[in-house]
Amino acid sequence: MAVFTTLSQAIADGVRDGHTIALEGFTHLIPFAAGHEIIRQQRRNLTLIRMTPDLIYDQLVGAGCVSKLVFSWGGNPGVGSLHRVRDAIEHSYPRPVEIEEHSHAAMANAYEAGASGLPMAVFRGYVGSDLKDVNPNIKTIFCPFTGEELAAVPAIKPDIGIIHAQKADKAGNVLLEGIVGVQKEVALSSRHCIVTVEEIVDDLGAGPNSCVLPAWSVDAIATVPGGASPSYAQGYYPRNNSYYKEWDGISRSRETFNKWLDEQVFNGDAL
Amino acid sequence: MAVFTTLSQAIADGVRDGHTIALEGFTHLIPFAAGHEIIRQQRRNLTLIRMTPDLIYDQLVGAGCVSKLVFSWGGNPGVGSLHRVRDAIEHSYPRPVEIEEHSHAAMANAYEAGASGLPMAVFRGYVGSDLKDVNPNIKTIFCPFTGEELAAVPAIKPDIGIIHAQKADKAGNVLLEGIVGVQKEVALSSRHCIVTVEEIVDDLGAGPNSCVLPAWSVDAIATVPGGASPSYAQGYYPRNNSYYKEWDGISRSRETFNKWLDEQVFNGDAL
Amino acid sequence: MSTEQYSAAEMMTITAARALHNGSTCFVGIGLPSEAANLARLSHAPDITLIYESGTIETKPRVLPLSIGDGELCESALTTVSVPEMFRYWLQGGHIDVGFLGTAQIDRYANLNTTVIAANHPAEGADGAHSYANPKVRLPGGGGAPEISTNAKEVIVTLKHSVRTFVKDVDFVTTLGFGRDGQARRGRKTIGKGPVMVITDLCILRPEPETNELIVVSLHPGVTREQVTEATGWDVRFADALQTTDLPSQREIEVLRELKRVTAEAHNKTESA
Amino acid sequence: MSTEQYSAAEMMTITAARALHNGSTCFVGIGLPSEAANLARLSHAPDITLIYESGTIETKPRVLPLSIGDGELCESALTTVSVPEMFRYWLQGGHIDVGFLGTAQIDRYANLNTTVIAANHPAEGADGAHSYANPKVRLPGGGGAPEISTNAKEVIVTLKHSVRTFVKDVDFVTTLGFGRDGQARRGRKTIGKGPVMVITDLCILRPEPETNELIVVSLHPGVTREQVTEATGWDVRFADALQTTDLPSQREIEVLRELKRVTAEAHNKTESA
Repeated sequence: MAVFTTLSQAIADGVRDGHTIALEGFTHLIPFAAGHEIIRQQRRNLTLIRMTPDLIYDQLVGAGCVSKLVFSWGGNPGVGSLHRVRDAIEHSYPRPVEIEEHSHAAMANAYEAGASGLPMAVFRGYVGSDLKDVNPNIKTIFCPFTGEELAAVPAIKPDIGIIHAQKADKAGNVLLEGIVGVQKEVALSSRHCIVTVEEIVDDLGAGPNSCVLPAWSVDAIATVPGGASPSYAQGYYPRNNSYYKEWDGISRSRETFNKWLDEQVFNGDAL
Repeated sequence: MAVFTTLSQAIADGVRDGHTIALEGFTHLIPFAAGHEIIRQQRRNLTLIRMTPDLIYDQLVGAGCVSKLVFSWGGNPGVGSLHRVRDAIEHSYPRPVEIEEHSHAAMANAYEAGASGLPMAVFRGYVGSDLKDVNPNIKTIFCPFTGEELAAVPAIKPDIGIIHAQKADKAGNVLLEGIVGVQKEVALSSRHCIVTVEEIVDDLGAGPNSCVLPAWSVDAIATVPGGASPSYAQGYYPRNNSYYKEWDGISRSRETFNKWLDEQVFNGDAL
Repeated sequence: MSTEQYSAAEMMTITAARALHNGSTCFVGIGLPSEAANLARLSHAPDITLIYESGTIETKPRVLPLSIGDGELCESALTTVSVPEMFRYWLQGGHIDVGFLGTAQIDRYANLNTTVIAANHPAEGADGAHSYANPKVRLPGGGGAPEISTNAKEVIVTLKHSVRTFVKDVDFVTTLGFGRDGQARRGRKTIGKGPVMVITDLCILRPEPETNELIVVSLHPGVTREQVTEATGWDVRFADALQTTDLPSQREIEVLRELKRVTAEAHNKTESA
Repeated sequence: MSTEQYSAAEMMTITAARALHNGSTCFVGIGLPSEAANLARLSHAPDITLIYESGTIETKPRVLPLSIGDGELCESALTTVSVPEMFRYWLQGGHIDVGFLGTAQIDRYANLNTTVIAANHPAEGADGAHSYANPKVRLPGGGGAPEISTNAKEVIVTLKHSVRTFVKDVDFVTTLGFGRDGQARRGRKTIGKGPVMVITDLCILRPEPETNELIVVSLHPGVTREQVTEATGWDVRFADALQTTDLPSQREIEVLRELKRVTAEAHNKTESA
């Protein structure tokens, strides 16, 4: 059952060193503020799961919180590389990071399977792809009716799922609108789910088939206006595309990144 | 791509003797008018798939259109038996009807797998149930990661899917709201999809994550106001609960049913 | 309140309602469970979450639904999801505390039969396939029950007590209780606890630890052991600490009758939502 | 229009756009495919359905998205579904006519590599696992491409032509074209046709019937065979009936430049949707 709390308290209560954590949001509603709070609380040896690691995981990896990354597309969308992730993978700076690499379809299906309480996802995937040869978590099963060869991957069931949503009502029911990504699946498959929201409202104003998470399906709710910036929250603020471009410069060298970390996250204005 | 047509034309163009057809609608939005039109066009040897056969399949079976029924709960909800279905199964009147019996979870998963283009659905089901012993289409598979035994059923991929929706816009995009059941899955898994709607509108007025079927995902649209009666169309008319109760009397004997068929469907006011 | 002031059916519904805890999530079967679940919501458990297989989550109907998917269920719900999502994410995904089921037949190991009454069921050596091939009465089928019973954390069953409904071995195991030998859930970590309570118009039964055989743990006021024994198709046993079920309260009776009154009024209109 | 009046990049985008048919459903990759797909929609194919992996269906963005999930994609879409639904129902379900992909590397059998450039790739006997263990350049990874390529009915690829991008054997098969031997799709009835066209800034290539080796079928105006040969990492062949690609029309150039202008304007604002 959802408890209203602060972001700092929610992370302190929920996230432990060594946890497997999914911070999701497919371009939209990326929980940046929660990521920064994890950095501030200096959690270590996290396994981070995310389809598109994006800036938020570049930051967490660069800050040394991460020992393993599970992902399907690692880049700064429309801009270039994730320099901190590459530095960790290629030069073990600031720590070595192990990777487990999938396709989007595999991860989307694995989240779906996690939400469905299944041990694995079955889909028509990885046909002819070498990814099968480098990821032991991709297996083959055969349809007992047609004999067709299909791919299987383990369901994703994070210790902690963290998402950002537009709003919650006072009972703790949460509404997501727009590009909803895999967030419902993260909320339902995680052992413990933390939600940051733009605001608390009296009435969600949701249509009958909207993407609503009942209060009893999430664990902690913290109001963090702007908590998805520099990504966006539809109906609240747009994507800060310029920041995504600037990040390329900030993240390119260890020095500029560490300066950013110190000035913005530990001692500065970053949410 | 959706073509606007009449119900009579849509059935004449789409439905052939021997077809496998799913007319879905989970209590809500049951396409009764389309069922009546199939009866009027005297289609034969149909395999009918539906989670809850309900009055609509009692009528089709009683009219002699059906040779096989795939279902998971066969009754008149809150009232009693489907007398025409029982008469066909127990006494082959008016024709023998073969049955394939599942659970709701199996059929919901099988529709989902059909929409997903998979040959089978995998789920945690039928544990300890004798249904496994009487339905050869229930098989067992094992998770390659955990070893867990899971159930598998073939995906549902009907020749024809028929659903009723609240509205379509002039481009042929269809909106369903409220209890949406398995209708999106039926539309996407069927080789040919017929949709009856309450009305055609300029603007669907749909929220960003509403249940919308794009025009290119359905094949024929016919405007049939009241086409879901005696079930209901949320926002248009309520369920005619009294009719469900009266049906018990109409359907109980062959004579009263055949009279209804003659007077209401072939020569009467039934849509 | 004395036993003359309420019916056995009302006693059953009220007792079943009491079994549901405030704050829990309950997957509700139609008929008796639906009546009891809504009574619970309108009396001691205002924050119970009722979920129907039609996809309606946290629904608060004003009148009892006739079907599993009446408009009232959706209109009064927090949100409504597709039926595949309901079965995959919400039930199989592990979010249901209690599955609340009715049944046509139940046996001593709480297995449920809603598929077929056999024409010539052998006294011993129950065989579902035999019954299926030799039907006397065709029942509606499994519906949601087979997976509600295994994917909900626990299950409560409610039905009227009679030798026709309480049989030693069900003719067909539509829905797993504890299996033909009472041990079918043992060691299966991915399924729920199964039936924890059976509530009838005569008594409350619970599975005995270890054997999982249903034993009577509480008699409703005014009901005798003999009545229960006569209405049960096996040599039913009674708990050492046999209780008497609490009488219905004035408020419970009032809320239930008002619910049934508005329901009857709504459903007897020519057209009703 | 003469060849001086447009750039090679514009020629590529316009040619790629022309490959998309009005009325088709197109699953759009970010970058070059997105630019070309939107140009198609704004020029000859107003009724093309553009679908992005973020879940946006039938989207009509006014400016080109920087990411796969810009707000503009959702706001201008017919509807937006979850990412699992997008991959399961819409892509794997068989509703995509054309998957439109970019890539970092492509080989003669149209296999795509967006995973890793090997530090010391053996000349023959390509082995993805070897490359993966010996990276020179780490690329972003597969994203949607591996399943777009097999679950869409057919695939169109667009990328700039160079010896770095057009290699005999990709270092890693992230996404199946026709496999290491050109025959990997043979007899597989449940997957799509695969790449039917590759459009570069120099030419158009198509898989040769039977062998599935990419051959040049059309040279862009002003481009020579030698230029293509020099920019291709294998001994590329030319179709007998080699064509010259149609020049861009005035309107195509105008629409493309206007699209890029409003896009640049939007993305250079400090904050943009």
